[in-house]
Amino acid sequence: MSFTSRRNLFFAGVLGFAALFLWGLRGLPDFGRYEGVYGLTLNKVGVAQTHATNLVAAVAFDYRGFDTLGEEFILFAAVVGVAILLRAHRDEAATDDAKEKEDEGRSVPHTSDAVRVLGLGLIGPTVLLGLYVVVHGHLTPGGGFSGGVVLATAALLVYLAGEYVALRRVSPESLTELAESAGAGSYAVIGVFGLLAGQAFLTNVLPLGTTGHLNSSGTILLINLAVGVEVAGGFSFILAEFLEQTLLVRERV
Amino acid sequence: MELLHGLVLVLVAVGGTAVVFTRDPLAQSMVVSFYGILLGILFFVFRAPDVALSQIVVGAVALPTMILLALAKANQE
Amino acid sequence: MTFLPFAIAAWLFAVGLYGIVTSRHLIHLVICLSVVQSSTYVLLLAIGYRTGAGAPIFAETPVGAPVVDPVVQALTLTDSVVAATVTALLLALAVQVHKKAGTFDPDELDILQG
Amino acid sequence: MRTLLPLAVVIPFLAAALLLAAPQSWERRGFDAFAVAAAGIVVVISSVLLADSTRGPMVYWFGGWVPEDGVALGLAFVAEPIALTLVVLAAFLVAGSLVYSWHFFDTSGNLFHVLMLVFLGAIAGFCLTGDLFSLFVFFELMSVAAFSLAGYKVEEEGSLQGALNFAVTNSIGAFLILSGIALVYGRTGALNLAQIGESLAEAPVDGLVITAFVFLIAGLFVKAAIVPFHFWLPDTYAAAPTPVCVLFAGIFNGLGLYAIARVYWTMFDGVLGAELVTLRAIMVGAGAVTAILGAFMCWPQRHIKRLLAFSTVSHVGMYLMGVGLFSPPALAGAIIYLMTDGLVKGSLFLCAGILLHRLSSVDELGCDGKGRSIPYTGALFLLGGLGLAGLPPFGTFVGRALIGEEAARLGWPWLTYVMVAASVLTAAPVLRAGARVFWGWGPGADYDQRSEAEGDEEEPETTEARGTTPSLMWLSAAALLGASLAAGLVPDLSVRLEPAAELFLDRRAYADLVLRGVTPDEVPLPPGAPLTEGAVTGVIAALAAAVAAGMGLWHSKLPASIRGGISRSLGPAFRGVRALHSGHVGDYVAWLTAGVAVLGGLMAATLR
Repeated sequence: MSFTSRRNLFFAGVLGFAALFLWGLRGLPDFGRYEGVYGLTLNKVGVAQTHATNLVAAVAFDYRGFDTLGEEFILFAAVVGVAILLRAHRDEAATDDAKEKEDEGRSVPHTSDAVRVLGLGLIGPTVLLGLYVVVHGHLTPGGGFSGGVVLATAALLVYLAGEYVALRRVSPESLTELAESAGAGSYAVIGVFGLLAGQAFLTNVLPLGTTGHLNSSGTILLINLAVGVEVAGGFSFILAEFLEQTLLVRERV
Repeated sequence: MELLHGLVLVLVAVGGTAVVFTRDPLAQSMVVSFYGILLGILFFVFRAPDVALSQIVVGAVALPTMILLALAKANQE
Repeated sequence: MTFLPFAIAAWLFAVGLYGIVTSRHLIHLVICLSVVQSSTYVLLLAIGYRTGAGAPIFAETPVGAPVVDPVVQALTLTDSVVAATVTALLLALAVQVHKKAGTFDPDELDILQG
Repeated sequence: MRTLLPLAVVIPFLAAALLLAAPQSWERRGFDAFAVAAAGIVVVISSVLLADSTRGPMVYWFGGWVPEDGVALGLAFVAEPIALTLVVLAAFLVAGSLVYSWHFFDTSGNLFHVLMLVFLGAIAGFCLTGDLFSLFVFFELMSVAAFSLAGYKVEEEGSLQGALNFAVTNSIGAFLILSGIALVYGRTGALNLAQIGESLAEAPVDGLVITAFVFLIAGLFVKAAIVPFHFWLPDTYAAAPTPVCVLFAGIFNGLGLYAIARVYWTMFDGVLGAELVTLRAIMVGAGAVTAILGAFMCWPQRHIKRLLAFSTVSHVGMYLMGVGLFSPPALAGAIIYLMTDGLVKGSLFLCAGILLHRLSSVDELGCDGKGRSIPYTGALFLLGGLGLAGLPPFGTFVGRALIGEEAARLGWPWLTYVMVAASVLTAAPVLRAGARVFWGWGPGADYDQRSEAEGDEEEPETTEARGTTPSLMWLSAAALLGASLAAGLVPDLSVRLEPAAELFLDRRAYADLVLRGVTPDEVPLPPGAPLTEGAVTGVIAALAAAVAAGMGLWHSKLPASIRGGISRSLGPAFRGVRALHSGHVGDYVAWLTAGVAVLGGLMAATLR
């Protein structure tokens, strides 16, 4: 189809689509007046049942923990997909000029000293922040998902500081890959705890501890850690793979 | 419905539109980062600090970075 | 006015689709896809919002105080992070297509006709 | 028994995680054996569960969160025969394609196996879940694993573009589903299917219900590849690695339709049930259009995998007719058809893979007569073509006959003709290609003057010596075909699934089971009736397909008047429809948007 006919088809379609969508949205309760029974019930019983003060974490990692396991594996599959696409690419390029192989010969983009110092200085606090966000996920906003990404940005900072070779040393692919599979795998293993205790899969069988304390909420805390490991591993793996791509090109120019 | 809600919502709508109409991907990666922050603010005023936090780290940092890296590859070929 | 958040979710969905349909650059297209996705988050969180209620975090809020719906937040929280990796997958695909076809323009990718 | 249920998902997941962590120094055979073993375990588990579920369905609450006062706090798996049948089929196909890929090319070590296992786990979760959002999560997971698998051949431009079109359209489908879920959650405050159904049934139909229904259906139509949401499918399947095609054509699309049936019968039957006749017309209409258009597109294809891809589109349309008749025998027929036809198509894809292995091409004209050296593969391929036509005792004829009989009972006897026509039109080009490639029949060159580049030399997928066919390759093709034949020989196959289908369609019994733990009354197995008419139809269809294939082969021998008439009357239509399949992702998304609008318009006009 030509650009114009495609756009015209789309305009005709999207008018109907928007009308339908808006018609459907009008059936929702007014903004701010929501009284869904699921959420209201959990608001009442959630903290008492799970000993987690962050109810969102309780929902994500306990009540609906199996969903989140599925989400974890979406991340897992996407990262494996990126690996397939970009790794093969790199192998190909590496054979193109077999001479300048491997890390050492790879030129590192020049970075100014100020950026280097800033980047290096930020690494420590970023790692700490990431860890803090991960381990307090059952108490306050955060948790393995956002904390994991923060940890992955620490790896990015290493690169920004111009220390790409260092990045390879700090998080070589095998390690990030291992973190990824360990994170996803241990989530499933935590679920098996329930089976071993003669209960349903993903039952929170560990001692729940005192609400509000760091060591509380049983498996929610552990799952948060597993998710943190997987997300950090997955994101740094993706970033490293993309970096590898650009570096390869740079070196060939 | 507070005024703050309306304001942030309109900003998000404008931001999303700007992302779409920024046809150059390099510029778009900057706009999308800004859009990520706007969404984070919106989620914060929607009383969803968890989502806001992850939206900001993902939308404003991780996603634009990935776009830049993908483009870096293309531009240099 | 109480309809505004929902209308904006619909707008984001539609405008993102427009971007995809008219896109001349695969990376631009992938980013437009993430705009469509953000529409679903705005919609879910807007649905779960309750006027005057707090966040569903009981670290300081006493149990029993009115809070917004925690379920939509749990759904969005996990999905938003995971979706970023799916976007990375799409970007990697786009980069590979570019490498093989030498272009990011969908109009010039024509080997799959008929 | 109870404990086995989550394991159908957890075992492939854990196996995938372990495989990824396994050192690359492992022998390649280690990965192969490990993955096949994991898939085999799922075959066993799901078969045991299936046998058990025929004695009564079972509900499993993750985390031990049983519902309180009819409010589900956690997530449930619902084990009933139809879902478990699909899990068994998926596990069998995954195991089969992993065996086939024993000799498959090897660029990334274990990653292929990892994704196949994740894909299997996702299918199991998708089939078994009783929760709307989980359905979405496992839909996404299945799709993401599928995008990666589709783009696995990174050296091929077609494969990459196909994967990209696939990923973009299916992601939009997922967002439609998620928006639909949001609407439903806004109305009902529930995510459990049974609970949503009870809540929706309390109020009359309105815009929200219709929009949510349309969004969910449209999203699932994208996955199932119903016209006009189907454009991504041929692009993807024509270029995806062969073992992956087996899964795609064998089960992936069918699952979209399964989910439509699930979603309708648990959630919407209470509120939309009064308008069932209208809904039936819309669904069957969409199915018929898909069946005909897909079949129409088969004929001009010379790339054999693309030909098989379009036949998949056509057959999905036929499954949709079965699902869309909204009655137990038709649903049972659809499931039987989906299984037996999926097995045949899987086998055909594997034969195409062998062709690619031996001849480095799957171009019908380019391979003219070159397949004479592999007669066994040829025999399998041609038999598969007859299976597509529904020749007894292939199980395909049973599924088609059940759907046809039920349609006639509901006042649509013409549906049988549509299905037979589509079967003939999809089987004929397969037979034509098979006879030309494996037997060298027909004059090759003047058949078609178009010198298209499509289907020329392709990257082989295998690393072994090209002069022989590894026995595991054609054995797995034979196993799939044999399974489809054997299914047709199961006594009273036509009624076996009927009690399960009755249960599947009973919204109240489902809600009682899930929310209140009430086990439904057992539905007795109805007496089996011979499908004589369906068998005769199957023979006629196979004959017609053979005749049509002959006409395709010796096209030039036909009288000029007939040839001219055909090309004048059908030529422009062929060209027009082919031109729509442009490979342009923007086009596809424009069609998708228009499709949602049309579907929404139809439903809004009739269901209100």
